[in-house]
Amino acid sequence: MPRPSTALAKVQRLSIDPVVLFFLLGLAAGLAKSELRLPPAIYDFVSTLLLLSIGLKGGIELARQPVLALVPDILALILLGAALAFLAFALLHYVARINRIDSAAIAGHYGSVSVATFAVGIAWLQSQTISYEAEMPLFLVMLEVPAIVVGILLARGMDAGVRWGHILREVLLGRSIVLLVGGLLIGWVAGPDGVQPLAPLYFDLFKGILALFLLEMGLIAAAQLGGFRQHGVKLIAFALVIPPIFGAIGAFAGTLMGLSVGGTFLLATLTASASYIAAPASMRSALPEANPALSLTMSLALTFPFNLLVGIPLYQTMAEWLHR
Amino acid sequence: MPRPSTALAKVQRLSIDPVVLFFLLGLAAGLAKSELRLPPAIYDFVSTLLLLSIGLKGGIELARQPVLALVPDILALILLGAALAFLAFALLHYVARINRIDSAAIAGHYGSVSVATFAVGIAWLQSQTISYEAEMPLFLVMLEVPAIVVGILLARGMDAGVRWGHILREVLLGRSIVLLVGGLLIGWVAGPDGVQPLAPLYFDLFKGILALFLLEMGLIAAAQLGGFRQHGVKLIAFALVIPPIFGAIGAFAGTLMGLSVGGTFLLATLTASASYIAAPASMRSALPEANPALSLTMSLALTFPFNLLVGIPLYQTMAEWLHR
Amino acid sequence: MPRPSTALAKVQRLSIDPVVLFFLLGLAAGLAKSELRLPPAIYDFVSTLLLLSIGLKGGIELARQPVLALVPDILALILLGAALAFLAFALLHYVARINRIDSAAIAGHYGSVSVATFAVGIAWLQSQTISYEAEMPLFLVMLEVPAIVVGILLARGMDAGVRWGHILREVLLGRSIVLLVGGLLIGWVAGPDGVQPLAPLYFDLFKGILALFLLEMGLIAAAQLGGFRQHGVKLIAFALVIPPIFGAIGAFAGTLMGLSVGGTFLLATLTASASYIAAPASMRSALPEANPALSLTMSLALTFPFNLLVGIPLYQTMAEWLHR
Amino acid sequence: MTPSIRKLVTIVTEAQLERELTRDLESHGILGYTITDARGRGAHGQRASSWELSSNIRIELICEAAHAAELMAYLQTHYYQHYAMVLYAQDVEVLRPDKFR
Amino acid sequence: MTPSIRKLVTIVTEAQLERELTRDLESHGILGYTITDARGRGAHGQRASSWELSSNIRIELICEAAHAAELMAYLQTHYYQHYAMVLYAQDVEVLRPDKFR
Amino acid sequence: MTPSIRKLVTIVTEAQLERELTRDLESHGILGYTITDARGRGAHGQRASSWELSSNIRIELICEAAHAAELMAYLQTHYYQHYAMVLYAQDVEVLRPDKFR
Ligand SMILES: Nc1ncnc2c1ncn2[C@@H]1O[C@H](COP(=O)(O)O)[C@@H](O)[C@H]1O
Ligand SMILES: Nc1ncnc2c1ncn2[C@@H]1O[C@H](COP(=O)(O)O)[C@@H](O)[C@H]1O
Ligand SMILES: Nc1ncnc2c1ncn2[C@@H]1O[C@H](COP(=O)(O)O)[C@@H](O)[C@H]1O
Ligand code: NA
Ligand code: NA
Ligand code: NA
Repeated sequence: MPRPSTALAKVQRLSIDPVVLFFLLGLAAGLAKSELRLPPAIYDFVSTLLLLSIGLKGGIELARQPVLALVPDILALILLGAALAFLAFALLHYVARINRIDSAAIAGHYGSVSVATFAVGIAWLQSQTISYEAEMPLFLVMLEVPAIVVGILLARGMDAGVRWGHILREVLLGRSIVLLVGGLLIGWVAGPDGVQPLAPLYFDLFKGILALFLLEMGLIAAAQLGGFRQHGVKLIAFALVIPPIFGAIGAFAGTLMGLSVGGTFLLATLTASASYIAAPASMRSALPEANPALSLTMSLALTFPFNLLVGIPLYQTMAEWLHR
Repeated sequence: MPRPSTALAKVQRLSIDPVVLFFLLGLAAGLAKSELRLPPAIYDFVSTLLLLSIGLKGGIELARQPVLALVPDILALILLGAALAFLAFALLHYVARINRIDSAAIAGHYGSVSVATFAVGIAWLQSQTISYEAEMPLFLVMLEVPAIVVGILLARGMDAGVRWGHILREVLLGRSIVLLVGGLLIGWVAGPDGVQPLAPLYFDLFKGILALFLLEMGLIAAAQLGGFRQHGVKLIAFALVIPPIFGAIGAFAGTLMGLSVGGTFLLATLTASASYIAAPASMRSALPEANPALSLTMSLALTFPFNLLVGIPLYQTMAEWLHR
Repeated sequence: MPRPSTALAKVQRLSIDPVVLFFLLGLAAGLAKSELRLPPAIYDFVSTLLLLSIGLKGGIELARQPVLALVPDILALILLGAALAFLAFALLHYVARINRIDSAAIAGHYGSVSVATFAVGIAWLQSQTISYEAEMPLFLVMLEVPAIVVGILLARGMDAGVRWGHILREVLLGRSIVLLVGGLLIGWVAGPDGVQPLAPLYFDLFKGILALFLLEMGLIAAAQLGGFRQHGVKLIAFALVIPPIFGAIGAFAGTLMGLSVGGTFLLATLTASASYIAAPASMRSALPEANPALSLTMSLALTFPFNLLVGIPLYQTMAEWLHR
Repeated sequence: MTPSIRKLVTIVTEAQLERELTRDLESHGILGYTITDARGRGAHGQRASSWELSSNIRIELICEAAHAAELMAYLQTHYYQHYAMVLYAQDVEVLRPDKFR
Repeated sequence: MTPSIRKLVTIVTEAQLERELTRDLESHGILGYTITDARGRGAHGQRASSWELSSNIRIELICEAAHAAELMAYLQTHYYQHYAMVLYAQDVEVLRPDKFR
Repeated sequence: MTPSIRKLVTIVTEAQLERELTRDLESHGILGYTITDARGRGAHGQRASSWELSSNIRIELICEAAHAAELMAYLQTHYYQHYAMVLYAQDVEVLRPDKFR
């Protein structure tokens, strides 16, 4: 393990990962009201490639190991996701005194995870050639759903009016989970050799595509930043303070689960991230009276950039420290 | 030549080509009514790349040989396409007793060919490193048109009202033929060295792009499957029985024409496939009273998956058997 | 330096660069009224990749050298762009007797530059493995703006009504400059090693993506050719005679500035090219009474193809001749 | 062929409501509608990104006036309060009135 | 500047008819129209895929009432029976009536 | 809930005017509008390429009749002469008239 000062040096050297610079370019262009705007079809194309890439990569690794052995980890992650949502709710509702519905909706976002942050975490590990557990993409899927369910439960209680079947169906059949799980299954069935001919598109281009995706995320985040004025200082603080806390919890959980440094780092990155696709869509249909601008601005315009710029190097330091 | 049992083993091992798994993913997502939907622009982008790839690949090979020598083969293929359309019509109208107009329209689809099936056939050969004749993409173009003309003739007779000039113009200037023939010509003029710098996009990414395309085809096929109820059992049977028959005819013709195993296999794959781009568009404007749902459901939702899952390994066995 | 006859031989051998063939394919398809049409999202995707590629490539080279040393060159280029606009205006207004407003608008287009022509120039050098100065993409940006300002000045004089702040903001925050300069900055900050993982998308695919872009440019140019009838012979002549003249001026300037053969060639290619993105957009908002069909048809449907087919080999000969 | 009069109802709302809303329309007996992608601005701010969560759709449907009134009342009750939505109706002339109920 | 009244005709139909239909419009003397891409549902089922063969376009054109009636009759005769098509007309106020014949 | 009447103004114009035009709308107190991408043909020829400089947008906005008249007059003065633009207005029934001023 490198000594803290070395780790710090590494942080400074690496924190200018070029994919993050694309995010900053998008953010700057958006804030400067540049005419730059990428059409929705490009967003769909690029995110489809990323989700399939992550899924395939995980799948071909899963093909190398017994999958049943993962069941305990998966159960642990479901509990972790739910627990993080409860914790977020408690902080928002009882400490920050935000109303119940908005607290519950935001808690669902922060207990859930962001695929884009995960992708940047993977790119980060790749550029340092640090390896990580094959099952991480599967873990991502497992962490995505429970917090959303907890968020809705916290708002509605056991209210008979909640169409659980409908809501779960929408989440599980949403674009991102279908592509991630589809990629996982294909990679798993086809195995490393079968996926080999697909590598030029799905693996070699990964970082370039991620850069383009982050450019778009920067533009989208800039558009969300307009919503700031309506936010109290409390919510802004929450969006910046929660990531390191949840990241530490994730790093701790990863170490307990026996993950490697790379896996621990990725789990921390996941827990520290906030959903901006699955959670908003579900909350919008299950808790329409929650204010979507609050949670979107927080997760996209604050937590996401925070994780990119500050969080990711920090979670690596945490993971390395815990694995000393 | 491998013994039948070896061929069978190969079939089982290979029939899980990952690109086919992408088709199944799209089909499953579509049938499960997942929110996954790829915007039209992605379909256009991906199919443009595929068509140009196939054309370029053929073109650089054509550059290596005297083109005039192909004239007899081309004439033979024009006859073959027309003959298959007549045969399909006879089966549909006289055996299955489908009305004249619909029989003629469907016959036009089945005498013509599907580029996507051809692309999967090429990927299939590539993964076994079996070579094939350079002129196959040219043959594809030659097989595309005659059956459409025969289909219209069978419906309309020598009716003066048919705007032949207009119809032929629309087919020949359709997206797919322009891109295929354009790619062929560019590859032919530029030659292997000239096309070399384009290889990373058009050749290395070929299978990855094909996978994405098949994901979309799966979604589209799932949407077509809704049309099933209006189909008689007769048409469903036709869509599943014709491919192996036409495939066998194609394999036989390829062997007579002196093609290699790879070329024979590709010709069988072509004859066994049914058009779902050029033919539907032409029939829609020349025979508007034909029911487009019939032929589209048959070619897209039945024949296409049949060929991907069952046909392609079968046609390879046929080709190998005929070349013993 | 090769003797003229050798240079000519080289011209003939190379002038069938396959990317140019894609332009001709698009042009032919458009003129034949083919159904081929690429959706706007593809145009945006492909041009985004190209602009980022050019920017990144320049940026990583800039990272290797002191940037301050470029200040004199940059000032020289600003003067050059302005001077070319004045010269074009003089020819159009006083020689060809075109009205003041249209002369000024067209002068703005021809003093400014075309990124697509520049990209073809880069591809042209790559295929001959001729190197060029890293700062060329920066020079491109510097040449883009001054002529537009001069064009507006020539039409409006020092009229208080011109919203200069607004116009400059629109040009500088336009899509193409944001992506080019953004790419430059990212490449500069990240350096060659940082950009390395992005190479498969932004560098290896460059020529393939350029081919696709030129296919679209061909389709767009074909659509513009319809505007021909309204043009006098004078404007057509101008569109074909100016490029070699301005190219010679650029080659001369490049040689004076001490650029290499490759850099001189690229500067000639830039000065010979006419803007069809930044200039039309700016002229449309600053000089709405100028006829946009005139300048667009000239720059897109005449000057652009002229440069691709005739100009580029010619400017190379000029650059080589001047560097004897 | 004298044209008959029907109501054209236009709904501009959040793109992510598409599936739910079309199911609702169908369960209200609306058998035909046309959807286009849109962007815009309104009380809920700018809705114009490359991103489904903040883009709009525009749904048009033609039906009988009474049916339209009922549908608009339903949409207003169920969606207005919590979603970005604009709703308006017009008379249009159609040639085959039986097609639009 | 009192506005004049013209007819706005809207056609929703199969995307692949675009070329043929615009040629038809032009040969009927229609010199202006606006097209948007659309998807939808109607008597011919769901038309909403990423695929030209099952997607729609929406054409709008403004012209004089008599011209509109003639055009609608023509479209009905030539396309209604075999193609997915919906057609309706409305009065609109325009400022430069001479632009819309 | 008896519906009130407001004006629906539709503007079809060059895509590159989007930013300028929406700024203009906002400075005229128009707080809501809907934009779709379009292509078309008119006095300025075919505007239908994959290219922003020759494609169109279609802007719809609902407001009070007086406001609409004033806006249309402004647009006509400022844009008609030099830009491809078509403008028309219709009455529409809305449920929450206070939303559309
Ligand atoms: N006055 C208006 N005229 C036309 N479209 C509007 C108007 N107000 C709102 N819209 C559209 O309806 C969407 C939702 O409106 P709102 O609920 O007011 O945010 C906006 O994003 C616009 O696309
Ligand atoms: N009642 C309706 N209101 C609005 N649009 C309709 C209606 N019925 C059909 N359409 C549109 O017109 C297209 C063709 O309709 P149809 O011929 O009924 O299948 C559909 O795909 C819809 O986009
Ligand atoms: N009569 C019309 N009906 C509907 N749209 C039109 C009409 N005339 C023009 N347009 C649209 O308005 C745009 C600009 O029109 P123009 O200024 O006449 O070139 C065209 O590109 C069309 O999209
Ligand atoms: Na989280
Ligand atoms: Na066939
Ligand atoms: Na120039």
